Amino acid sequence: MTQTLCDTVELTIPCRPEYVGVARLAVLGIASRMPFSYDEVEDVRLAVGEACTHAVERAGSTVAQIKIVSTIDSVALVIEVSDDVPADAEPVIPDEDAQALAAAGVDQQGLGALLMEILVDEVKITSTASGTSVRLTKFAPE
Amino acid sequence: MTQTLCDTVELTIPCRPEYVGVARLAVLGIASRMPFSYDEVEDVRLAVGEACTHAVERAGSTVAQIKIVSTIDSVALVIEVSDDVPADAEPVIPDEDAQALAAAGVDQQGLGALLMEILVDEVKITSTASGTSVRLTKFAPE
Amino acid sequence: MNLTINSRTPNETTRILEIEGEIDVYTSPQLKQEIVKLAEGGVKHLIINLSKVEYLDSTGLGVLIGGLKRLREAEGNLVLVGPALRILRIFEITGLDKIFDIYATEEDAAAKEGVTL
Amino acid sequence: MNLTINSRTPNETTRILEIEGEIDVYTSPQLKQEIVKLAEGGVKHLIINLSKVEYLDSTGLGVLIGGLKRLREAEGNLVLVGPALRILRIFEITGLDKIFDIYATEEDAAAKEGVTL
Ligand SMILES: Nc1ncnc2c1ncn2[C@@H]1O[C@H](COP(=O)(O)OP(=O)(O)O)[C@@H](O)[C@H]1O
Ligand SMILES: Nc1ncnc2c1ncn2[C@@H]1O[C@H](COP(=O)(O)OP(=O)(O)O)[C@@H](O)[C@H]1O
Repeated sequence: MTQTLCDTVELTIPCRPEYVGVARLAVLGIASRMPFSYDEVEDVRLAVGEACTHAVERAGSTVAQIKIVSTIDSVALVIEVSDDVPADAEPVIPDEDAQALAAAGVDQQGLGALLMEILVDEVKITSTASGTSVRLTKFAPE
Repeated sequence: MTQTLCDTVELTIPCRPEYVGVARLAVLGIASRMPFSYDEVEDVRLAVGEACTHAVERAGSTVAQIKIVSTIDSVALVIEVSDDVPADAEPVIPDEDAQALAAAGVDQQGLGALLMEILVDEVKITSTASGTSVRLTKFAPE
Repeated sequence: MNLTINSRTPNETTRILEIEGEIDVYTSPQLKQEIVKLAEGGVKHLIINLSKVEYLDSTGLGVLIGGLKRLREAEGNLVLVGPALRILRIFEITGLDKIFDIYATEEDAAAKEGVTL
Repeated sequence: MNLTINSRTPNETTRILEIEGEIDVYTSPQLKQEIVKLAEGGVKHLIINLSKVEYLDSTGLGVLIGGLKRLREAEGNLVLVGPALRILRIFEITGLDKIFDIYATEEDAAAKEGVTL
């Protein structure tokens, strides 16, 4: 196996709606370090936004943090979004919304997960008692 | 003394020129959480950019990191930019540039420091053998 | 990281909402509140102009779907106008372009929905 | 986080550089290289259009000052055109607006510097 030099960027934000935008802006800068097209950069930004949103919805009003570790090398951008929200926390989505979504044949969480699956090359979700981690991988072109 | 609730955002980037933009983008999002005007947000962004630039120039080609800790409360935004570049490292600014600047009556480092002083309300620089830390404070309006 | 909602009233049961900014987990409650308020106030046709929306996530989609369901139950409709290609793509990859009526311009939307602007 | 430099040649000893993007510690070496190359190639008048520059830091200021000194030594000049208010302010607070000639348009700059566009 050959070794690749890689750069790491770490960001920790409060697990609250108003900070998800900070993560998206940072990821915009990070993804721009890769030979991605404008659309691919946007894809990564949206996928990370969805991972953070999922954490924020599960946290509800409990105090929690989101840690976003990005690893950049010539092969891929790997972004790991981890929270410290207990894995059994249920997303705080108002009932009526969930019902409306279900009636339309979709669920919002499912939408977030679906978007991540489509927008990046690999999604790996790991839940433990102490938190959930979503690892998003987008490979460099070629 | 009254206690104020505060939020903390931590960002760690490689101490290299191409990552300063990531810090600036994140700070844009962070400063937008404060009741700052558009110009004040820009001021903070530029000040943090200067602090990072100073670290990058001192690091030269040595492997180092910059850690940016932002504390947001109702009174002020405090951003601490710390590097692990030994304090005796001299900025790597090409000689001819330094001379040209000196001839014009300015030095580039001095310019960076001057900009920080003007753009935010307080600048505190602490250097130890293990690194330099720049603490920038911008108070909320009123 | 801001959302601005600009509301116009072409007739009593129709509203045009022109949305500017980012619809995400932080801002979508604001949009939801506006839609619920209008629906409860008797609005049946909601034309949502997305041409100035730069970002839309699953919570935003959720709010739009919730509004759609509400208005269709009231025998009205919630239609979308002028999303940028990037935003349209989000509807396409989630299959929601088949659930929503999406038009290029407000005039198109009004004509097809049979409301006068 | 990109810098684009667009170069035009109104006459043999004059160049207009239209710069787009951010001039910072990452991109300013690229601008410096371009200025040095032109100065060494005999260019005496450099008109730098900053109207599409969104960000300028102390390293960018350093590069501009270096170029200014070089060209003035060659009995030429490096002048700046059309900075946004935000960028102009950086020259003002550092006092560099007194060192550089700053014009509103390329035509103004050419007229005052006595070069034909
Ligand atoms: N946006 C998301 N970010 C992280 N994890 C998610 C997200 N959406 C769903 N998950 C997790 O992925 C798993 C499957 O979710 P989902 O696709 O909603 O399941 P289902 O298809 O059964 O409704 C669950 O553990 C859920 O918590
Ligand atoms: N942009 C900067 N960021 C952080 N520290 C800086 C910056 N510029 C200067 N300093 C530090 O501040 C101190 C004074 O710098 P400077 O103002 O350049 O000194 P002088 O005015 O004597 O040239 C030095 O320790 C220098 O390393």
